[in-house]
Amino acid sequence: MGKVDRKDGVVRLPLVNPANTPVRDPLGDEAMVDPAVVRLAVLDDLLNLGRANSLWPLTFGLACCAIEMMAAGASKYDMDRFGAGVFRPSARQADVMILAGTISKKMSPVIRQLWDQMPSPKWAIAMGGCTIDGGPFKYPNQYAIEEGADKIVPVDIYIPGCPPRPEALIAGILQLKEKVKAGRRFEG
Amino acid sequence: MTNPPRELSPSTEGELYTLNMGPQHPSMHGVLRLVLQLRGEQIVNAKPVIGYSHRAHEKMAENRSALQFLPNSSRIDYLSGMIYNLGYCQAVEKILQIEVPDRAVHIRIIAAELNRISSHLLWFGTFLLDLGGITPFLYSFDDREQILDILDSVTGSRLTYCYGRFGGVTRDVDDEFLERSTAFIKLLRTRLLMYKRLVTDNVILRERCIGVGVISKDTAFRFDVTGPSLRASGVAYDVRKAEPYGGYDRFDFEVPTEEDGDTMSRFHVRIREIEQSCRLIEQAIASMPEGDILPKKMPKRFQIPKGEFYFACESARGHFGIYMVGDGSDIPFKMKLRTPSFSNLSAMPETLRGTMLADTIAIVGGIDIVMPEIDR
Amino acid sequence: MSQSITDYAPQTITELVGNPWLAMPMAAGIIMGALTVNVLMLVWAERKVSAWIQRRMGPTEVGPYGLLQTLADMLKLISKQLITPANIDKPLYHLAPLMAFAPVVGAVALFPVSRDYVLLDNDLGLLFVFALGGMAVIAIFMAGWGSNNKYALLGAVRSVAQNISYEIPLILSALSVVLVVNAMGGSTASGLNLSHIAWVQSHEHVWFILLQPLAAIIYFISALAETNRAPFDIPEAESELVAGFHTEYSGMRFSLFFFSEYTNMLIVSMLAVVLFLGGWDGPLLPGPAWFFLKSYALIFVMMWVRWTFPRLRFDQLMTFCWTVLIPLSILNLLATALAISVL
Amino acid sequence: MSVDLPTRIDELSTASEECAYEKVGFHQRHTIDASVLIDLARAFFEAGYVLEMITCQDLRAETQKMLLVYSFNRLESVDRQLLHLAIDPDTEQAPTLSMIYSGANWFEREVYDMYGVRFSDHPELERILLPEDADFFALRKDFGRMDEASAGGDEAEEGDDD
Repeated sequence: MGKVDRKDGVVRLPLVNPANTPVRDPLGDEAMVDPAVVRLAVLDDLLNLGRANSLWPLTFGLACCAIEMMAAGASKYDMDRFGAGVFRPSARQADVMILAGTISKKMSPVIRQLWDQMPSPKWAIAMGGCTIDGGPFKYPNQYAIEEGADKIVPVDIYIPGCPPRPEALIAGILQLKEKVKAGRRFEG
Repeated sequence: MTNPPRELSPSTEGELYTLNMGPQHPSMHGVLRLVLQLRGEQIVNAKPVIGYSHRAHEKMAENRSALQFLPNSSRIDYLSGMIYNLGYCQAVEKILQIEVPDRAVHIRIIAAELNRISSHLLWFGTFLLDLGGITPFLYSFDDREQILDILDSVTGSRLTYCYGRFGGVTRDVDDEFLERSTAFIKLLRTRLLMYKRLVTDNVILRERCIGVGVISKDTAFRFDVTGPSLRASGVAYDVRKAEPYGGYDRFDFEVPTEEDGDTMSRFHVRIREIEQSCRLIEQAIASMPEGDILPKKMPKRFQIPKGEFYFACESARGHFGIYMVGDGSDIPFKMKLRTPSFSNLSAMPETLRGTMLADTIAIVGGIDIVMPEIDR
Repeated sequence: MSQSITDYAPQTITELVGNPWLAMPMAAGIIMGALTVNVLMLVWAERKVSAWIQRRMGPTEVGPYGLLQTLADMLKLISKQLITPANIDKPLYHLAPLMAFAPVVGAVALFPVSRDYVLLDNDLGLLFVFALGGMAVIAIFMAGWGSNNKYALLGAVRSVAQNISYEIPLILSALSVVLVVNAMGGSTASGLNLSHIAWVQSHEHVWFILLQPLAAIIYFISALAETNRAPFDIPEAESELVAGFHTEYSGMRFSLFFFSEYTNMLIVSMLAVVLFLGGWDGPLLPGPAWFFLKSYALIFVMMWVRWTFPRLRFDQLMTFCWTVLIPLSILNLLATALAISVL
Repeated sequence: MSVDLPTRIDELSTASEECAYEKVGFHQRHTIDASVLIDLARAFFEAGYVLEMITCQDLRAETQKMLLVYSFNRLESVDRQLLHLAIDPDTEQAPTLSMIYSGANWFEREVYDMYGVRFSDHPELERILLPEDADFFALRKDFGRMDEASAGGDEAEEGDDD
């Protein structure tokens, strides 16, 4: 039977299923899971472990938060400790898009295009108030900015702050790591 | 020593093609987009496309009171946020004729100059990063972190400071702040020597910078290029000297200039400006008076009187002007932010013409632009 | 003396195993396994060395000292979506990563890691290594042309120009060593045989870096350029050309380029060790230990250079090659030939 | 330079006003007509003044006109001169200064972008900060006011208010 670990809200299937018995899907009521799927889950867990520890961000700064993103990659904070310090300039080689800064209406199609250029599985981190809901630039009838990154790309982690400190970004990356390890992600 | 501009024979063979750099490009400093027309690797035409981080600061200024706009000010140019924040305060003080206490004047100068150093250090790092030297970037960030820590201890933020208040500053500084600033400047002087050995004397850097991207006096004049980029062309124009504000006339500092107008000159000017900022901070610390940090008598509401006003200050990138029109209410009728990088970048098409693709990076990196400041 | 030189012949894997049909897959397995471990460790080392130079810590979280970091990266890259952009030249685009990957694997077989054993003993070994090294250019150009991306194309064009130019001083500096080998090792042995070059140095107790210091320097500089390492990393100059020729490659295809880049580093270092640093020669430690110690020391220097210097501009790079390196290497070759004929 | 700058300004401007620099930050303010702008700018250029900025005020509520503001300054010793030029954005065009001061190019584009004031003979009068397909002039007073949220110029914006 699938062990349900509700502590962190993550549902984990057992890594081994020696009897090849059908496993009850802990999420569904009566749905059964094919044993083959469970065996594949072992591989999936391994791959997820790899993905979680190798989140290469796209070199992509929008505004103020980009400087804190750079600071997080620099000596004092060093995102590379968690394997997330390999900033890739090409979207084709990046895993996580850190949306660092205000998204203007002029920029939003570009961001969407970059997101589409990234190979899946991919994740997005909304860094800073602007990418959460417009932040300090939000006011009625604001014409220039996109109020929230989630209007453009599916966002996995929101990091509040204006700008968030590098520690906050690292905390966000660690959160994302947990999320990836658990195998949860948006499709597409 | 003057360096003649590097001669490149204009190539006329082969087809033109267009290369689009940005808005997402590792060395476009955020979201600048350059549409380059190239022949081989030589640039025939360069067209900067800006506005990718237009955040409607000016519209917001017309829609909220002068006080409410205060947090916006440091977000215009986040690298010299303190200078912009204090500059905006000083503009309103000038309009409302508010007298700033001496202690606040000194604190402001320390904070602004620390911020200027941090901005120059960040430029130093990213410029080297653009040229492919990755390590100096991390060293300069290391030094910059110390400034951020010092400013953090008194302002509570690392980047987008909101430290100024109309009439003074938010919080008083303590002795520890002053001691840390003094210690940092001492350290920075030794670090500058190391940078000179490691970076400035490096033969590859010199090859990449000398004679590259010459902005002549005439070009600078026509585009109103200001700041270190102008001073590198041999014009000793610094708003802090030309129209002293915020007590800068009480202190002794020089305006460093270079003659050649190339990227190397801009490099030298900025490094020498760091030294001048150190001097300013030392003087301000040495002569720090006791007293209040906010004036005793303050207007109840900050109403912008009818009429138009102009205030200029020197940011890390050049002449930052605030043009404000009031109509008697506390919401400005109009606020124009004259930002230095806007003008500096507008000179780029002329400067880039005829250079190599790799020089583009060195030149655009060398004038030190901050995109949200250009786009506002 | 000359007697022993002609007698010298290391055992190859075919001779050891006896059956060539068995030996070949074995050799391939050994090479692939060793190279994979090598690349995993090199990437980790690169990140640690850069971190050390930059006063950071580098990877620490995955495995002890972050040793498994690259493994995680590899796992991730394997499972990444392979994006095939629209309007590409399909055959070229798909073949390029393999073309970059295969020659470097082949070239490794020729290196004599110890006095007595070598995977493949070939009298034209040096030429073979250079020939395979030259194929990397083709792969890069295929990638750049096939990607339908201007950055990739620019990177590829630069790379072709750079690699072809730097191959000349590279080979000329190696040639002066070959002259010395032939002069010292008698007429029967081939100076192009890598095992032989190493053996002559150990036998004569003189490393060729002492006889050919200029050639060694020229070789090292050209090797940096051949492997597209900073300050010559112009084909993939990140701040100019995004990611250069592999801008459009994702997942496993990208990692093949990565793989070949790091293996190339190993190859040029091993070649430098064979040509100038006496191969396996050294006191106390066994031969292979010395061989790899020297190779990785050279790789460390390459990393050190990369994380210290800014990048040259393209035209400066070419000027440096054609006006400094090539004349110098030709002069060096002539001087060597003259010295040998006089002595 | 045949005639010195103050005389030239007197000749060309409709009205001039001395201002207290300590209070307002500029020395003189001149009101001019569109026809003399280029001549005056050339006089400033020859006298060694830089063009600091061009901006605009939307005074259509009072005078039906946009008020272009030009700011000239001297680098050696500060002497800031403002020029005021009222223009009707619907019927008139201001002459461009980009032939004299190259920096005016972008300033004018920005004014066009934000206020819809057109400049005749401008080499590339197009949007600069806003997207090319924008159908509004952002800094006009009848567009996107915060306090009259629902009466904004752009109907599509209404859904976003909260």
